[in-house]
Amino acid sequence: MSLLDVSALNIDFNTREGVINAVNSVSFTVDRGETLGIVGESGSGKTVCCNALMRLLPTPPAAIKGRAVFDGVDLLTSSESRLRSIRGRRIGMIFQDPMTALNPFMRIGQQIMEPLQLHYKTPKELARKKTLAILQEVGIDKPEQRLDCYAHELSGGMRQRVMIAMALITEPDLLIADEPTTALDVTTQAQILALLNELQQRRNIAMIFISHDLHVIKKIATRVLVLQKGCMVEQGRCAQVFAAPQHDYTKSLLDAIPKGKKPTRYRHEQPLAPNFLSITNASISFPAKPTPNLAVKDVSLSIARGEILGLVGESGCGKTSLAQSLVRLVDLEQGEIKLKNKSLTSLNEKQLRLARKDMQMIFQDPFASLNPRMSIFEIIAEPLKLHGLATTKRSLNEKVLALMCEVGLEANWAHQYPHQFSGGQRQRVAIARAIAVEPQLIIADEPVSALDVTIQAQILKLLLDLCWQYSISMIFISHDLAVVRYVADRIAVMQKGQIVELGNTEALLTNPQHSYTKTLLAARLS
Amino acid sequence: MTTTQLKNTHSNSDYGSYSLWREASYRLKKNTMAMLGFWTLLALFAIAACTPWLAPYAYENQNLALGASPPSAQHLLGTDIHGRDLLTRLMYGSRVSLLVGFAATAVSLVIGILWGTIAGYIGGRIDAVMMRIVDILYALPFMIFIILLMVVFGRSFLLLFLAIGLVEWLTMARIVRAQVLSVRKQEYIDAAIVTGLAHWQIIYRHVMPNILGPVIVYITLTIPSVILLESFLSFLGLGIQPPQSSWGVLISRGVESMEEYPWLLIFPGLTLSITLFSLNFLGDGLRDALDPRTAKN
Amino acid sequence: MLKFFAARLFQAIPVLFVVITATFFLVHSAPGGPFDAEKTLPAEVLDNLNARYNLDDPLYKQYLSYMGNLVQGDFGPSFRYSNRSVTEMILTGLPITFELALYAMLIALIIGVSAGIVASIKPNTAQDYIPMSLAMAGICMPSFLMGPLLVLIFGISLDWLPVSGWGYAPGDKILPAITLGTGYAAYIARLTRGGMIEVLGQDYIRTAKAKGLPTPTIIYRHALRGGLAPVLAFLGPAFAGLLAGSFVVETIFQIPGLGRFYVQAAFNRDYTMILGTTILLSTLIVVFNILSDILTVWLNPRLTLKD
Amino acid sequence: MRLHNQTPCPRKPSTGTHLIRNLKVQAVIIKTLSIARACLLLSLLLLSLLLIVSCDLGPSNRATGAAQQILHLGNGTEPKDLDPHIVTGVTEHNIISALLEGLVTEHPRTLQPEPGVAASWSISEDGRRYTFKLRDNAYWSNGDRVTADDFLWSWQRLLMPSLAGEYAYQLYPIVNAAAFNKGELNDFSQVGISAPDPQTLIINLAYPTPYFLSLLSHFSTFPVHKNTVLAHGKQDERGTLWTRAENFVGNGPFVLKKWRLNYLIQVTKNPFYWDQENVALNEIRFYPIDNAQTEERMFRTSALHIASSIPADKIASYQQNHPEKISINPYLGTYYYRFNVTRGPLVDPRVRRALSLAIDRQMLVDAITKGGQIPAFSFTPPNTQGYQPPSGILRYDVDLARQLLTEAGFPNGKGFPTLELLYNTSDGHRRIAVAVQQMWKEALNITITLSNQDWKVFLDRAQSLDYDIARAGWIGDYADPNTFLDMFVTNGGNNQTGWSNPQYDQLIAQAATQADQTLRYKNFYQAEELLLSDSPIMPIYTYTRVQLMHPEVKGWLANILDHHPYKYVYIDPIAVND
Repeated sequence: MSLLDVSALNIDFNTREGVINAVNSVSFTVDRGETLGIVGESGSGKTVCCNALMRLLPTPPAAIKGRAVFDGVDLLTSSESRLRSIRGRRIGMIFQDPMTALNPFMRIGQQIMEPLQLHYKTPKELARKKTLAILQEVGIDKPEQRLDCYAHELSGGMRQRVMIAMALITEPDLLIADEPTTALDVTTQAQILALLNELQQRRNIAMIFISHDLHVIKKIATRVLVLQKGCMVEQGRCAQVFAAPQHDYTKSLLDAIPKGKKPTRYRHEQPLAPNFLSITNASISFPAKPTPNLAVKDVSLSIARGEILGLVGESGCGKTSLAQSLVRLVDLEQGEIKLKNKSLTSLNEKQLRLARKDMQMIFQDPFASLNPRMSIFEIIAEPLKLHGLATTKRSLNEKVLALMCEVGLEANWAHQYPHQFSGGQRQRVAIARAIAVEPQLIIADEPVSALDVTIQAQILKLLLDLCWQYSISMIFISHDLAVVRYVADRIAVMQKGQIVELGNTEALLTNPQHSYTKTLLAARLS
Repeated sequence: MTTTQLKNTHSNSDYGSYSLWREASYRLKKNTMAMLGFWTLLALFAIAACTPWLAPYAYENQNLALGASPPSAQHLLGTDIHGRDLLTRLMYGSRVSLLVGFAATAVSLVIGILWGTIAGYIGGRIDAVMMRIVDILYALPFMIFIILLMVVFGRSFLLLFLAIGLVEWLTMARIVRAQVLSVRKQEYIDAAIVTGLAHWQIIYRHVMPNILGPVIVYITLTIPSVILLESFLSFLGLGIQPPQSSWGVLISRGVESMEEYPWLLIFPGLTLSITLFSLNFLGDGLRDALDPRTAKN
Repeated sequence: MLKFFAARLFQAIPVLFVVITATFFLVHSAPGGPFDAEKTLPAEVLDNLNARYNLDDPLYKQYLSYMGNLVQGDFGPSFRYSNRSVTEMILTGLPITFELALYAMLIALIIGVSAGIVASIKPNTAQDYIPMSLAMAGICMPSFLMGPLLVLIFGISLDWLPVSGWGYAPGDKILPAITLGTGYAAYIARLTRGGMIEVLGQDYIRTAKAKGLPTPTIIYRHALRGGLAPVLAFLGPAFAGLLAGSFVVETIFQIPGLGRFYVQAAFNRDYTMILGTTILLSTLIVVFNILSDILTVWLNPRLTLKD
Repeated sequence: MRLHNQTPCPRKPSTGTHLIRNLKVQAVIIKTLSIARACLLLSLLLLSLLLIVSCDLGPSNRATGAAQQILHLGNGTEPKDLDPHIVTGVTEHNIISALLEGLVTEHPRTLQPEPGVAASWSISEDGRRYTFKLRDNAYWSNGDRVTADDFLWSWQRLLMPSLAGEYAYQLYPIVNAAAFNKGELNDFSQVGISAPDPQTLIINLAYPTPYFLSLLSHFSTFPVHKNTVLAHGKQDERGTLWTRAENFVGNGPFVLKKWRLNYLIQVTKNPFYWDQENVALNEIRFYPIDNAQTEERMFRTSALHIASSIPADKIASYQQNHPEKISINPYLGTYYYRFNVTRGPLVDPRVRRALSLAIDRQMLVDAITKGGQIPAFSFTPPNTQGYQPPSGILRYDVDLARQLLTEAGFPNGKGFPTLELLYNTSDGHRRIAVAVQQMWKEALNITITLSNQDWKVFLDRAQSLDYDIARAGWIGDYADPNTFLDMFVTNGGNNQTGWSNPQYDQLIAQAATQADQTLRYKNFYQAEELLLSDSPIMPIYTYTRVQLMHPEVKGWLANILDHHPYKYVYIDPIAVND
């Protein structure tokens, strides 16, 4: 008998619009010592499924049917107290975003030992000792010092390690990991995966690993379950599924992984203007005590018309500050930025507003960058009206619809609000807004990092198409080398506010010079 | 994916008209409690407006010999110590109270939103100075201020709005500022800047709609407190003068004789409570309606 | 923290200065002097009185001498209670009002926070609507109504509690504290509910559930600190408001607190007393706002004190 | 069964000791409590706390008062000070009369002069020379003797211009007192007071003043203890600390024990008082209560023996349910409206008289004030020390009022401008104003607007004649028509109507020097006739004292000045029946 036996799991949500079926008759088993990978696009029901196992879904609106027998106990029907004695004690759980999943108000030591104290009434001293040990085990150095830290004082990787430690401290039989690496840097991602693998083998626990990233699943899972719109489409041993996918959906998932070179493109015979945008000796600092914090140090770059420049680096390396300075959201401390040989840095407020017609920005977080109280139509129409590109109601209507069509949004969504869309759709709205004013330069700040792989590919393709079609120059910022490789003509690698390497995409990736570039490459492509 | 293809299908529908407000009113109409509140308030306003034709008696008519009499067939809600019909006085009082409550709140709203938005949006030194001015006005002795207002400008209804508005806008400004500060940090404000919007456009189109929620809730709390504040100012002599009445005045008179003539307290109190609850339901409904995100649950 | 405190207090100096100056000229320009009485004083007597309190000097001179004394910590004599100094009167009234405000705040917190938590656990159900309607009733019920009502019920009908006084008979502090506290309880309930609903929707609450924690523990250990943030921000100004707004309750319950002094002083044109209480109250507003800021930061490790 | 074994349940009681099990059970109970239940528990806790506290309310003030002869009194507002030469109010009088005693005291009912510090006195034929013999057993509360010199020094203090004593004019009948007080004379020895020996005080009056003895029972003429005053400041210094409980030295039946600002003044029996064996009360506690509602509630819950005021709405219910606890007595005061005779239609005496005739005073006192007030048709209250004011000039006569108004050029109120009625912020004044406003409207068809103002603003406007009609009230300082009628002499400080009549001035001046009481009263009568027919004022009612008193308080007798010498007051424990 398997450790966990889920059969015919069915989850409905009762909403005002009616019943929405989130998970439809899903069955699987997990045994000790094995890892089940659950893979699928966002919205495919992976997370709902696992939350339902732990009864973390509020009912109503959710209605859960089926059986989920864990070691003889049906998790779905057991009493609340029985369930609590299993949660955290026999089943540990790791969540996607350690920043929000950790209590910001509690020291991490306290949080880690909480399950111990709760389930085993472990005395404080002993709990502390065990906590130190497990912190060590998950690879946190100087654990004594970390005990009294708060979540925000740790890096993303460390936070995820803390989450893992917290889930493992009671030595559970089953670990459910819900996209544990999605919010992390490539390098950190690799470390965490290795850690989970090692821990699982050492402790011989069962694990359910959820991800939308097939790379990751491939690395960690023994068996894989593919979900599409709440339905199981394929299940099997990992190697088998990856080698010979049976279902079309699985195939499309595998295909979506951006791999290899940039696709062929319409070629301009030659770049229209070689020094379309130039940045010289730019430095940016933020006020901090005792010395100002230099975010960007003496950076010089230039881009030709129609060129796409990839800007790569870990989070906190200054890419975003640099991008924001280009659109003057942040002022330069030193240096100059010229667009078409006109200095942007010396423009006054009014000139700047006019100049902004030529350069637009796409932000990382499609959830935060759209005003929640404006309909899609209003969001896209705003720049059109502002820059006088549509004077009559009719022409405005037409233009907005054309733009929506161009970025692949259905016209009858126009009166809906951002929250009603998925991340990919939102990013399309943001792109439509950016290209509405027919800009010559787009600054895309991690435009796909919050999106699923399949969606990523679509958005990237869309961006490329648009850039080629309208000869738009683009600065494409990302921490993901695979993504950058797919879009960029040239790549600039940034570390600690400086550009450490700059070169043509393929040349740089095949033959990296700087050691930092090499680490980046190793983390991603290994 | 060509534009022409889409044009044919959709060019007739005008998506621009789907504004937040239209959506909100649609959502509001589906909220029963909010609509109940809305219709109750509307009814109160209608009664207030038509009082001269509806009122059973003239509001200043006294019958001293009758004195304070409990509710009866002639006087449905009883009479006060001057023998005046309480129902009539409540109806006339609603004209004053609703006008003062809503108008003075509107004054405070306008000043408070302007002040708070400017301070919160610009930030830095200007914010500090503006908020210190608010602190100073908070600290000044209110009563002396009112007495002086009265002496310098005399008694007038307009002054009453002004005095109340001038007091109430302080808190409003603080709430608005705090909201603006948090909205200001959102990425969509950056997006709006990059689009090329001028600051006033950003404030008007992007900041304002997103601070409305807490402001509306605060308004629903302010209106009843303004209605009561009016009775205090009238007591000091700034507000209305007898034989005129208002709900606040009727309630504070009612408290004085609550043991002897309880109906003088119960009916005005009930009226104010109904208004308050209606306002509250309408306010909560409006807040939800104005937030597209809450529409789903 | 001390540095922050000092810096903020330093910032408050110009505010206080403007408040004092404005109040000084405001009270002196209000009609009627401290010695006006129903029986008109003979002109000579009035002149003598004015001379005694330097009211015959030009206003700017009075202002300068007042400020001069103030800098030395002298608030001057009361114009009405001729054998009392303003400092002495404040020192008798303030501790009482402070105590009253403290109890009221405690009651408001206990009632408000628990009602808010109850409501937030199951939003939009009867468990939410009932406490929140009560909260609305609390907001709408002015203390001039709440006080007499409580007195009639608990003091007179049931004969459980004294109807007046402060520290004179056992239990005489209960009704005034409840009267003053209920209005604030209602606000706190609303704030708590809002904050808790927000926090209970956060991911880390899900984490806590996944650990197997029972609901009360989740509420107390994980949700409360975050959920009470809006309440904390409200506490500072609210406490200052309680101090300044205790007049009605003090009158109803015959409590010799600062609130009564303040209002009486305004009616009596007791210039020095008005100024003294205004200075005190505005200082308290400043101090409590700072304390509330510090408390917020102290309870939220993600924030740091910045001036 | 198998399930149970497989899932070790930590809550299953182990084989540990009983104590541990109990602890565990407790932990379980606490943890399984839902929040809602916890809140319920909390509120129960609060409620039980309330109950615990309330169980121990202890005996009421009334009960302890009866057992220990302690009188609890509601006493209006907080006294400004307790210096008899500085203060002016009734609340201060109530306390000072317990602490100090003048040459003469009053009979508790008739208010006739009785021996106080002075054991006896003689008055010269022409009524201008008073010789007082001080009793030899009059002591200060520190044991010092009370001497004639104390009075000399105290009266000098009262008259010193730099003290700015507001009641200094009480001594103006004395030769040169007015001149000294106004600073025209600096030598006090020229003032007509002398003390040939420590037990004799001779006073020379400038003109015969039949009510002079009653002035001497007014607190402004009480002596103060010279050394105590000087220990805390100069003779003419205001607001020194000598009046504090820890410093005060007096010669009255009680001594000041405690003075808690805005809360309580406590006085205890003075063992050095000459008549101390006749003082029954051990202690009096004065509570300054500025809210009538609160005061009535304190009275009802037996926290007070006597409440000085009562909300008008409660009078009827007390009269019905507790007639033994409420007393209504005439009071030497008149509630009236002033007309500004320098403004608009009010210049015309016919208009003023019309207004005065058009109001139904009986209805006002019955329906509005409800305190048994007497409708006033004259300014001086009826039977003021035997003086009967003219009657018949004023009455309730709407027809005559209309006729007068027509004669004045406003037939049926036509063309009558809108006048403003000014009153100071108070519920009682508002009620009367509202009723009067409507009476004028109905009787004369004229429109009056009401305007209430803060007390100080009101005074300011009244004094500068910045009003049309203003509410006023006057309480006599002593029982004599003069305290009312000398107000309306030309430019009198309390005239405040702009009215002036030389004939009236002359009659009042004549009365002042008139030794013969009958002739004097005749002068007053003629003057009042002028006043009433010219109507610069509109008397409304004669005040009454409405007072709540528990029946066990004895010796608290009614009189028109509402003076209650405390040495006659006692509490009869047998009468406590509550």
